[in-house]
Amino acid sequence: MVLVINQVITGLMLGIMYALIASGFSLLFGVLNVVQFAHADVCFLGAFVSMAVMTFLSKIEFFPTWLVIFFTIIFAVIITGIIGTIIEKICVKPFRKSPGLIILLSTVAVGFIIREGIKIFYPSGASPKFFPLSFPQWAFSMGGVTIRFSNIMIIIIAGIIYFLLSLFINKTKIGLQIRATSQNVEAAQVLGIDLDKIFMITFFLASTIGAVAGILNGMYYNIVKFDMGLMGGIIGFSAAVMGGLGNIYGAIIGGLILGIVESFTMAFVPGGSPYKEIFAFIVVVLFLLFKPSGILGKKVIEKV
Amino acid sequence: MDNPDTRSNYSQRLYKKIGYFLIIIVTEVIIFYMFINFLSLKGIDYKLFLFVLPIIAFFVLQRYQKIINFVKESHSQCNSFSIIFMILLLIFIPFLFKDNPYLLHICIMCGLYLITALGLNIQLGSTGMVNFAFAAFFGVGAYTSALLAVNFHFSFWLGILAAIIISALFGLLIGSLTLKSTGFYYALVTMAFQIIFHLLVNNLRFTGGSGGISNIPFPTIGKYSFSSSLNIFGINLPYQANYYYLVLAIALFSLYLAKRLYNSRTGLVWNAIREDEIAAKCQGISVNKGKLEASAIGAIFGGMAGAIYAHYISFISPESFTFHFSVVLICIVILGGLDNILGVAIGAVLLTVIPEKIRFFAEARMLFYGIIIIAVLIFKPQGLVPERIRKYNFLNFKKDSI
Amino acid sequence: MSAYRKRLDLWKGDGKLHQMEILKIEKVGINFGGLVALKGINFFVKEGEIVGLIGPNGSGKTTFFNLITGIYQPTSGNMFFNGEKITGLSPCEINERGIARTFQNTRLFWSLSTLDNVLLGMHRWESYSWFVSMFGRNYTEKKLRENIEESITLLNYFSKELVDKMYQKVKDLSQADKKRVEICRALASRPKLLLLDEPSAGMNPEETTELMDDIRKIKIKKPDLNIILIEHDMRVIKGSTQRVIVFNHGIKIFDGTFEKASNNKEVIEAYLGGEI
Amino acid sequence: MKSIFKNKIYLVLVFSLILAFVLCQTNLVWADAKKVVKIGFIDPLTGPTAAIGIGAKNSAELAVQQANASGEFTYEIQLVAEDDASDPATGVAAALKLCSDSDVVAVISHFNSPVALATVHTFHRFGVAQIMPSSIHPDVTRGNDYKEVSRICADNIAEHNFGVDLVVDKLGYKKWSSIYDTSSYGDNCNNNFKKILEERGGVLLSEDGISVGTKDFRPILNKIKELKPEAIYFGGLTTEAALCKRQMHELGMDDIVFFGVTGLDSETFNEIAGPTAEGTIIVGKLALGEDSDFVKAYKAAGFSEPYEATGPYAYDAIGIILEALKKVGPDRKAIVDYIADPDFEYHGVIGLTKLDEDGQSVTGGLTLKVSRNGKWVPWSE
Repeated sequence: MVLVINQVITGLMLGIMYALIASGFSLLFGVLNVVQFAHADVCFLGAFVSMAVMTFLSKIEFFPTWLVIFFTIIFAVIITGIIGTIIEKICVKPFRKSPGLIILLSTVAVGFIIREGIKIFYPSGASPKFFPLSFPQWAFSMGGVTIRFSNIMIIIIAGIIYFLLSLFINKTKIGLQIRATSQNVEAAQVLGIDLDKIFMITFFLASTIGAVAGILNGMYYNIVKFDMGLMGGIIGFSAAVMGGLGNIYGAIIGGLILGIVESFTMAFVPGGSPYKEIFAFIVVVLFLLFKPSGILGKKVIEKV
Repeated sequence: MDNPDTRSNYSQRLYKKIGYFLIIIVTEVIIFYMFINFLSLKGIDYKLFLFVLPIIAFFVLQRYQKIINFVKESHSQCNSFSIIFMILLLIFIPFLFKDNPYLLHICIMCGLYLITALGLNIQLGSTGMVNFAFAAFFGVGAYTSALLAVNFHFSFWLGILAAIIISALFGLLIGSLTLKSTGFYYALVTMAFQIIFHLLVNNLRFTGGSGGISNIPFPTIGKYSFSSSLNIFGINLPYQANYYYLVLAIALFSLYLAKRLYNSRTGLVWNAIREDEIAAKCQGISVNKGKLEASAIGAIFGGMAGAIYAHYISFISPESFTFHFSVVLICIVILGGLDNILGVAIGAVLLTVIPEKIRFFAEARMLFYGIIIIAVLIFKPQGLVPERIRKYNFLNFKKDSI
Repeated sequence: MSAYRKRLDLWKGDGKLHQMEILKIEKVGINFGGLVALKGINFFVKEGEIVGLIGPNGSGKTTFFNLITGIYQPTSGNMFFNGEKITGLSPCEINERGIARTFQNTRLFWSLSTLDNVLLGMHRWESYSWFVSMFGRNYTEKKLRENIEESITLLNYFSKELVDKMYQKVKDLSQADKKRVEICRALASRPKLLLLDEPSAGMNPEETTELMDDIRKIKIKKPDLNIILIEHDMRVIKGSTQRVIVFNHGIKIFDGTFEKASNNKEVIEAYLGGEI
Repeated sequence: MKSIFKNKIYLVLVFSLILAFVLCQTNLVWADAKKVVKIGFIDPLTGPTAAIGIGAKNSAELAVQQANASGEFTYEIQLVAEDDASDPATGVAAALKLCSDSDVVAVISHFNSPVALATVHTFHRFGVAQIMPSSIHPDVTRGNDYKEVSRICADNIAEHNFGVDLVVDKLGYKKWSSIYDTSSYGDNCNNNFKKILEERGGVLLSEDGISVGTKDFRPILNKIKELKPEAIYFGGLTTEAALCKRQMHELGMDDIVFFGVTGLDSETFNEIAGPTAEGTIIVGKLALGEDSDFVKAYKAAGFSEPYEATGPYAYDAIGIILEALKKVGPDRKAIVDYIADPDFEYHGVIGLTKLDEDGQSVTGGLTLKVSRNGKWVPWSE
């Protein structure tokens, strides 16, 4: 039993990482009706950006450490958001009118460019990078169940992010416009909503959430590598699909399910740990076969 | 055609025909010569002129449509001659490269990529299914024939047959699991399959794990082994020449089959599915059948190429069948031109040769592919050779029938 | 094949009744989620008829077509075509039984040529297999040649110009030509029942007149073809249909001749503000 | 037809073609001042293990630079570095490319065993001497009877024998759990370790394969914790091992000994694992002191990347070839014969290199190391 609870905790952490990535996918899909396959790469780019910023700030030796960490996170998140909007400008906007296939391919290609770009241009980017930030190592245990400070912090941070996100979407004017656009693009356009602006803001928003996900990932696992975005993207997208593409709460549920499936596979299936992704994907394929609209997604009636 | 009996007409046609032949010979020799020199290029040297000049000439000629049209006309009028002449030139390649097996190796890889890309083109180009699992199809073929050859001592020829069957079944499996998923969902499922395939062959015992399968036997015909050097007219060709001719034959046959499929109802149905599934259904087209066919036939091409690859390299490991390879194949099809067989051929040759030539820049190979995809999508979404309208003039139907 | 045989049997067995009613709809309804789109539609088409289907926007006309062609499945009721139950069949199977349609916002195979579009329409008569396509060159080409000749004949029904444009991408055709090609494609499957969904949408008055001529021409060439026509242009309805059905809010409110319809109080109310 | 010939542009085309032809046929040789002898080098310069490949390449380059500077050779020696991207097919292509170049007299190659397994046939076919400084799979040298192929580092079996001597026989840890990555390297490690451990009377409580790139070991470690082993064996590479060790600390498993072989031998391990690395025991490649000639020279040469564990081996591999060049001259066959000679011996950075009849080094320079204060320190009793 203790083992199960411990596994649930580790699965939950993994699940939150997936959920954060999946939320970006869902947000982008909801508003733009496109899948940004490079989204997970943007997330891990966030981690790399924060590493670069941190190196830069520590070199200046002007700020105290806690301020360096604070600035690092703020800058990294903003820079990643800007990179997200640049991607939108170059690789999504020109193809908005083309068939979905084109955007799909172009974003996959962007993913490649980001990944390989980090590998080539980041100093010795090919090897795994030790992430300089990490949570304090406090922990308390109750009858074998260990709960660490990092676990609690991750849950709190994820909660704050989702709270802020829902506040932004539900309470602000831009949030209202985003919701309108996700309901019906044409109608939104008729109502005088500046689509370009909305798309840009959405990309910025999704990328910033992604950056936080990337940084949390780095802090929790202590390592980032240029090609983590590949698997992260596929699993993140799977989680979004499972939850119902376009629904952020669905993305959370999907992410948590996949995280727990993976950690349980590693622990309880004999010799199963190399196959953990396979189990996750089997869950996804089953979902696509029997409930293509996902857990919380609405069934789309195709207009003929 | 209308008035064939006058003598002057006859001689005029003869001259015209000779003109066509000359043009065909000249253009094909130029292309061939460029290709050969590009292959043997070492770094940046004077031979680059050879590319710059004809390419400039080509762009200048663009302004003189008459010449272009005449060249096009001669190729379409004397279609079979132009194909036969090209084949003759291709047969000649091993003699040119007999001291340099590496270049021959590149040519073989061109052929294999071409066959594989033709298979992908059926799915991506004709049917509009963005398949990210094509490396897995390739891998299934390679693993099937390799495992049969190593464990059960199947001959290469039986192995390739088995590879075709198994990869077709694999294609059907993936096809039937993805029937309901379109667009992004299809892409996702195929990505998942690609990764599942890689994880499976990487971890299962019988596939040799990540160590792969080594010492895959060479194909033999009777007592003649493909690993011995080929002797034609007293000229000793390196052992790669055997594979070269094998791959050439199969690639040509694949091109022929792809062309037949394209020009038949099967190809039309695939296009209909790509354009509009609902309209296709309402015309009585079975979308599911079409998709399954595309999956299976595409997989056959991939599996066939994979089987040859396994026996040629004589070693396979999961590393050769990753997501990256799938993206390279997609890049080939997009660069060449979706649903255009000539385009795919050009794309395959270019994207095999160029990365070999920029090996010193090898670290950026995947970056290069990514940039190519984006650049092509932005600047030339149709690819190098755009998709063409099917013309059925060769069928000689009556146009005025009412 | 068995379906075809069954159909023949039906014809033999009790031909008279079914000869009268080629399409019969019984209490068909559909709702999307909570929204009732169509409710309790009863309806029939007799052999050789052209029926107009009118009604204000959102009254469920196109949904009705989607039901007949199997794109949506009805939540209640039954549909019979040629005496055979077609409820629950897939669009593809329904087309095989002889129903073809056009779409409100033209749905052609955009990047294919006119000829290819019509060739694809012919699909239900052509048995094809990938194996024959690959290896049976002579057979494929013979079949293709026959099909092309038939397509040209079809295109010629409309105009000679369409034949000249047969190697053009349909994307590049004029709006009227697109509609024509779509009708051609539907006709190519040699249907018993043709469903035309606003064929005059996006056409100017002259083109609309031409369209009416075209429909008449088709009717002359193929006398046993039945047509259901959704239209907003009352001239077309008046000029080419024998009977009019009126939908409003997903309910059938009228069934009769056009003259009667134009005097019916309920119909006028439904169209309040619109000319009739 | 006629109008075509009237066009000036046609003349331009013909002219350009003729020019191209002429240019191509004329032998425009920009003569080389000095004869060049090339030594091939193939390693992963890209991909997951690029760091190691680059370290080895730098070291090889250093050796070549020193040779050229020494003035002992009448010709210039060049290092031709090719990338195999850890991919066998790419490796074969690179090998073919080098073998086809008649100036290449010998090749140093391959960190990844799968690639090495794939290319040995090529080198054999062309009769080019291949010296492997770093691959580890026993079959590379022992699988075929190719005299062209030789390896100057210890193979996997030797490493495990060496390590198990200490941890099982001397320190007396009998209850083990094994975590290994499912690459061919990890798989081999696990198999060899298991075999040797059982020969010496140890028990393996659990075996867990993980894929390369795994970053969360907590599920497995949670499970292993329940089994209460005395020690954990890790068959894999640095990054995963370091993460595993780090997470062991988080789960309060500091009392369990962590043991690995040469795959872990990189300072990256200590960097990632941080203070938690303390006490890890590994069988390492030879440890060079900061004051050794090689390290000094490497630093002086100003390479930005560390030389990694394989650097000295690559340096020595080049050294062997240079030695052969001095003795028998730049001839492929003569070099092969020179290295395959049973009396062949070479004293280099890694100490004495002596090859058995398979071309496998019998010495190989192994050292036991333990992590102390964020550094690998040679084990002392």
